[in-house]
Amino acid sequence: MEPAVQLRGAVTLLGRFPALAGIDLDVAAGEIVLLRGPNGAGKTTLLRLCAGLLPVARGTATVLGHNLTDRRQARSLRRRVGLLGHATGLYDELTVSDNVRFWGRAAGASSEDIVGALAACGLDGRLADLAVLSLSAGQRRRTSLACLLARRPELWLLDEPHAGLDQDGRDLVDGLVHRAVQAGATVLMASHDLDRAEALADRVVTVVGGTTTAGAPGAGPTDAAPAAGTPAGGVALVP
Amino acid sequence: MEPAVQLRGAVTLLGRFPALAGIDLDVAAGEIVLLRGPNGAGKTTLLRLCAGLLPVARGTATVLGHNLTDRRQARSLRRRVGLLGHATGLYDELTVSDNVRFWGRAAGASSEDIVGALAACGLDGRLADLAVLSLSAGQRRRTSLACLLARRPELWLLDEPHAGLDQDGRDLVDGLVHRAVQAGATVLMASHDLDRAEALADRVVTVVGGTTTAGAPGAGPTDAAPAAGTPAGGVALVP
Amino acid sequence: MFRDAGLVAGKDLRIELRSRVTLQQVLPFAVLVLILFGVALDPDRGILTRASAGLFWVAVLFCALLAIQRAFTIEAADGGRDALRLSGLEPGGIFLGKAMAIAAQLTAVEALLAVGVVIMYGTEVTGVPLLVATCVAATAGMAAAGTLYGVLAAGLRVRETLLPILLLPVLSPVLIGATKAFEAALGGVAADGWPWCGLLLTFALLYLTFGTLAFGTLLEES
Amino acid sequence: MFRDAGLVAGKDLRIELRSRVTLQQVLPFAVLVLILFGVALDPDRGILTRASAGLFWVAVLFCALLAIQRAFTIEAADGGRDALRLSGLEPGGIFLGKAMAIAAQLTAVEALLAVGVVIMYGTEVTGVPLLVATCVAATAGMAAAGTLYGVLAAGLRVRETLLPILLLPVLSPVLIGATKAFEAALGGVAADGWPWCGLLLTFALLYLTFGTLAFGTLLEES
Amino acid sequence: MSAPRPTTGSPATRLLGGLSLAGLVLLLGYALWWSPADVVQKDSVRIMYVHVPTAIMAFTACGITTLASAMWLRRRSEGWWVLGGAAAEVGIVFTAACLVTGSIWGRPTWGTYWDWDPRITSTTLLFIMLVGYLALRRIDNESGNAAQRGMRAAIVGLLLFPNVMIVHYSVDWWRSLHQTATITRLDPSIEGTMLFTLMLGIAVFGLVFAWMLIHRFRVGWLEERVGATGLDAALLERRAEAGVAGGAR
Ligand code: HEM
Ligand SMILES: Nc1ncnc2c1ncn2[C@@H]1O[C@H](COP(=O)(O)OP(=O)(O)OP(=O)(O)O)[C@@H](O)[C@H]1O
Ligand SMILES: Nc1ncnc2c1ncn2[C@@H]1O[C@H](COP(=O)(O)OP(=O)(O)OP(=O)(O)O)[C@@H](O)[C@H]1O
Ligand SMILES: [Mg+2]
Ligand SMILES: [Mg+2]
Repeated sequence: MEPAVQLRGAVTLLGRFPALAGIDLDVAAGEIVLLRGPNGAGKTTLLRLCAGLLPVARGTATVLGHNLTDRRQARSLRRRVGLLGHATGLYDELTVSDNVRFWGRAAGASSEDIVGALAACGLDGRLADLAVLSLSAGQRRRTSLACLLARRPELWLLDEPHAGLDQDGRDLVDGLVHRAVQAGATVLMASHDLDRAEALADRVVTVVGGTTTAGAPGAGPTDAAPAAGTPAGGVALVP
Repeated sequence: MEPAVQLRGAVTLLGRFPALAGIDLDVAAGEIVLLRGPNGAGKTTLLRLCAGLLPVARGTATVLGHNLTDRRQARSLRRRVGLLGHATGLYDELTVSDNVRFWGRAAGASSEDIVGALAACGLDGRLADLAVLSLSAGQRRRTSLACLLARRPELWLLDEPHAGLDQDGRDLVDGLVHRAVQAGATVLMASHDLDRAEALADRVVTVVGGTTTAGAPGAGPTDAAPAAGTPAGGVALVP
Repeated sequence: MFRDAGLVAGKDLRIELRSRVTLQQVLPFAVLVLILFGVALDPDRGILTRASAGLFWVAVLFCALLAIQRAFTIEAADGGRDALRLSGLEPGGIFLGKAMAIAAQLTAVEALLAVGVVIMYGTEVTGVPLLVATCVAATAGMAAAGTLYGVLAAGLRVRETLLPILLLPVLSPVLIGATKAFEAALGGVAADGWPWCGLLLTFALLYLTFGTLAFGTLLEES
Repeated sequence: MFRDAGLVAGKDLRIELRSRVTLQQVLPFAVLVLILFGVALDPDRGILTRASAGLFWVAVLFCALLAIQRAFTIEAADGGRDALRLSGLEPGGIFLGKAMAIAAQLTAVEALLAVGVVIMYGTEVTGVPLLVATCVAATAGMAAAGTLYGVLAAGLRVRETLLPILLLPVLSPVLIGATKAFEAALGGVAADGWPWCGLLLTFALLYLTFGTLAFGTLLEES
Repeated sequence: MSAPRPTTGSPATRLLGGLSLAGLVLLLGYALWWSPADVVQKDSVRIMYVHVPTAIMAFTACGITTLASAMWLRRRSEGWWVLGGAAAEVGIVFTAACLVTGSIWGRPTWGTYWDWDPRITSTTLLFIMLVGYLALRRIDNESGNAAQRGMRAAIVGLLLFPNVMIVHYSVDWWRSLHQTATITRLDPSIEGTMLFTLMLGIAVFGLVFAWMLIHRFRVGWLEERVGATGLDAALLERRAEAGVAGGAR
């Protein structure tokens, strides 16, 4: 079975800055992989790259069988992935349900999916008809989670999925992730909330200075690499 | 010694919605108090109220001796508090150091304070001259933390201070908070990252549905109240 | 593609319904511009009546600028661009959808301005068919070109200021054509006006096709 | 207070330095507006020359709109408003600072537009002292009123569209006064112009004082 | 800058530069002395020998920009990107020159610096389009990078020439409906020395244009190279962060 994500010495530039300076990463289909690393390491950039939103300046990147060095393939990949990022991409004026409906429909979701997604994220009831701009931070987060859920992506890219959520919000995320994986999806997430994230993940990859290998570049997959200078090592947890 | 924060049945409306529906809260000077509670409970609103940014619809609110029901006093309070919120209030076009300098100067900080704040938040070196718009989430967070630090506020209002920060970023926050308290400041923070936050705090207050008492409003201070509907109880930890 | 267009247009119009921006702000602005011209071009000189066609279209142009800016402020809201690119909507559909929404609002603006011009500048209306045809063609052209350049400027934090200088030169032919056609119609010699109307139509078709094709490439860039 | 004003003005001008918005976008827009008028008001009728005073000020007005919008887009960036309210800067200082920055940019715009009008509309310049005095007074007035209303619109996500209809009516006296003064100066009877210039001055002083005092209250309305 | 010598010159360009210099001198001679004054316009006609060529070069430039943008959209190769920018920058200079010489010429000829002549109007609009294009390009240069950058600028560049044409003809048509008497055009069939001088002017300014374009192109190219060679260094530096990992540095 082909790997969901396969990066080899992938380099991505933001401006002139190589935010990703040679990433080697393999994620098998159905796997849950956690990206960890210091601020500015390149986790968000890596996730956006895997979503086909950023060009590959050097090296190779294959996601769900799409070769990202080819713009056309990158574009066709996008509708198959779901990205939960720092920015939500919600329309402030519209209500929670309107937002979820719009983004869901855009990806061809059925009404049931949409209603289901709203319910699953605890957004039915009062909140459903509230304009997004009046939501609390966590409620916004739940809304974009619902949008992602409604799209039923094959590859989940979660940027700090637990951030801003309360306790059962976090349990909710874990539950959704597990269910998605059972349904055949693959999950790649970045988080600083290590206890929870590591518990959730099958495997931990450490990103530092835009590389998956602490220090020397391009030294093959580094899933069990020593997590240079980060408290708990990036050991591979196999549940 | 007067309490830093004293709320009695405080009610605040966002639009028509009573985001705060009767808050009773006492924070002694030099104390570190943690607000916890589900999403949408009203934590952020409460912090903004304590910053003098929101009007008190009912009840009384006294912060650092300023009676917030009086607009003029509320306004004069503001320069004495520092708020680290969901939104950063940074100028994207300006560099990190320009931002910290501007907000620091605005509050009458000396150049040493500003340089010190930058260094303390690990923003010297490359990052200092980077435009804010090109920062990573955590780096932004660090920048607004530096702005707050440069202002040397007497009351620190921290909304999810650990969110988005890496491990030593979080240690950094804890260190800054402790030092601030030693310097005589008071800290009121809201967080979902309970393990860390509870370890940092002297006392935990649970906010649910806009009240500090789960259920009936205005039932006196509830510092040791049962944390209705939240996983781990809001027990009072006294270090 | 047209399904996507409908989806996007519907979304934009729903947002308009909730925020009432066009209704409560763009339309009053239109009237204001007319008044400003009235104030600036001392009425006694009868300039207003004679130049009403031109003034009408300048006013429309400025309102269009406002409407287009608004249409892309919506999208520029945080991460909206990435969201659109991931959405799975066909770029062509997005383009048509937003263009339709903008056109709808412009039509309202033009209707109001027309009434305003007649009332305030005392213009007699003649050659209605030409007038209507011109409005339709011009609106389509402005909406198409506006959407194209709007998305160019969207996401930049200098949107408000960059859009005008990108868009206005491009729209100047529309201004010329529409003004000429209107003058012909109001001057009673509609025959002179139709060729201008044709120019407008070709302009509109040109930008509609180009936009539908090129929009994907545009969205792709981040 | 003036220290704060300097701080804020300096910050705004530094941002302008980095983004070059006025230089690369507002100024070309000014020229563009002149051309649009030229295109819309058929030049041969000599309307342009006769109405150049009015057109000049309408153009300035639109550019001012752009500049003010830009000045508050900067502040509206996320949470900027709360930050300002907590900053400890004196509201009066913030007001003066931003007004100063805006005035500086408007002056550049007016200089360019003046040259443009002279060249394109073939206006002969007479009564320079009155012209200059008018520009100074009008600029101060626009900057003051603009800052005042700009902060009202800032932070609202409908800024682009709301600001114009808040601001333009307020500025219409400036438009009238300045136009009249210019016509007088260009018409060669400067004497008729000075009273208008006086009106502008009072307008400016009025808004400057009011703004300095009321800005605090305005920052409140979030 | 990683250029061997701090110059973008080369034998070829120096030859070109020399030629255009010599040509300018020759043109000066013809324009100011050897060519006769015009019956209608007297000596003021001599500006034409600068004015008309600059105008033509301005249009050539924006044609090149459009071509380069199109090619860049297809090939995504740096060269085209740089060329587009270089042509636009040189073009804006020539457009300005055309505007200035034109209006200077207008003074004696039309008695005004400006006339709503179609070519004038459209040239000015062209000028602003170029400003917009360059502004956008600057933004893209900041926010973008070799691969993703310039989509906006490229599209605007692609539309540049078509737009100029549309504008030009609509303006032309607009004015020609009732041609103004103020403009007393030389009858196009100017002959003899004048025609030769005009042609010479066009040729010479063609050389100058090419010379400027090449140099601007090379500067742009070197900047690109700096970016590219800088990349390896930047990569190492970035990876080095891993060593001192931890802080946001
Ligand atoms: C599109 C760019 C332009 C082109 C291709 C162009 C071309 C020409 C040519 C070929 C002539 C001499 C032959 C003739 O009179 O027909 C001419 C004359 C003239 N042009 Fe231009 N021109 C351009 C722009 C301008 C501009 C921007 C101005 C003034 C601001 C201007 C002012 C004049 C004047 C004053 C004359 C001489 C008077 C006359 O011959 O009628 N031109 N132009
Ligand atoms: N234009 C630029 N110039 C220089 N550096 C840049 C530029 N744009 C981005 N960067 C750097 O690229 C990195 C982006 O990293 P990214 O946002 O992926 O970090 P991250 O791992 O998500 O960090 P966090 O944990 O804080 O979210 C940051 O270090 C940022 O400083
Ligand atoms: N205009 C409005 N109408 C209705 N409800 C509103 C309105 N504005 C805000 N609210 C509600 O007020 C509450 C605001 O709470 P607040 O942002 O303080 O939550 P919080 O405790 O910070 O939550 P989080 O942990 O997610 O940050 C939310 O429940 C929100 O839904
Ligand atoms: Mg990140
Ligand atoms: Mg909150």
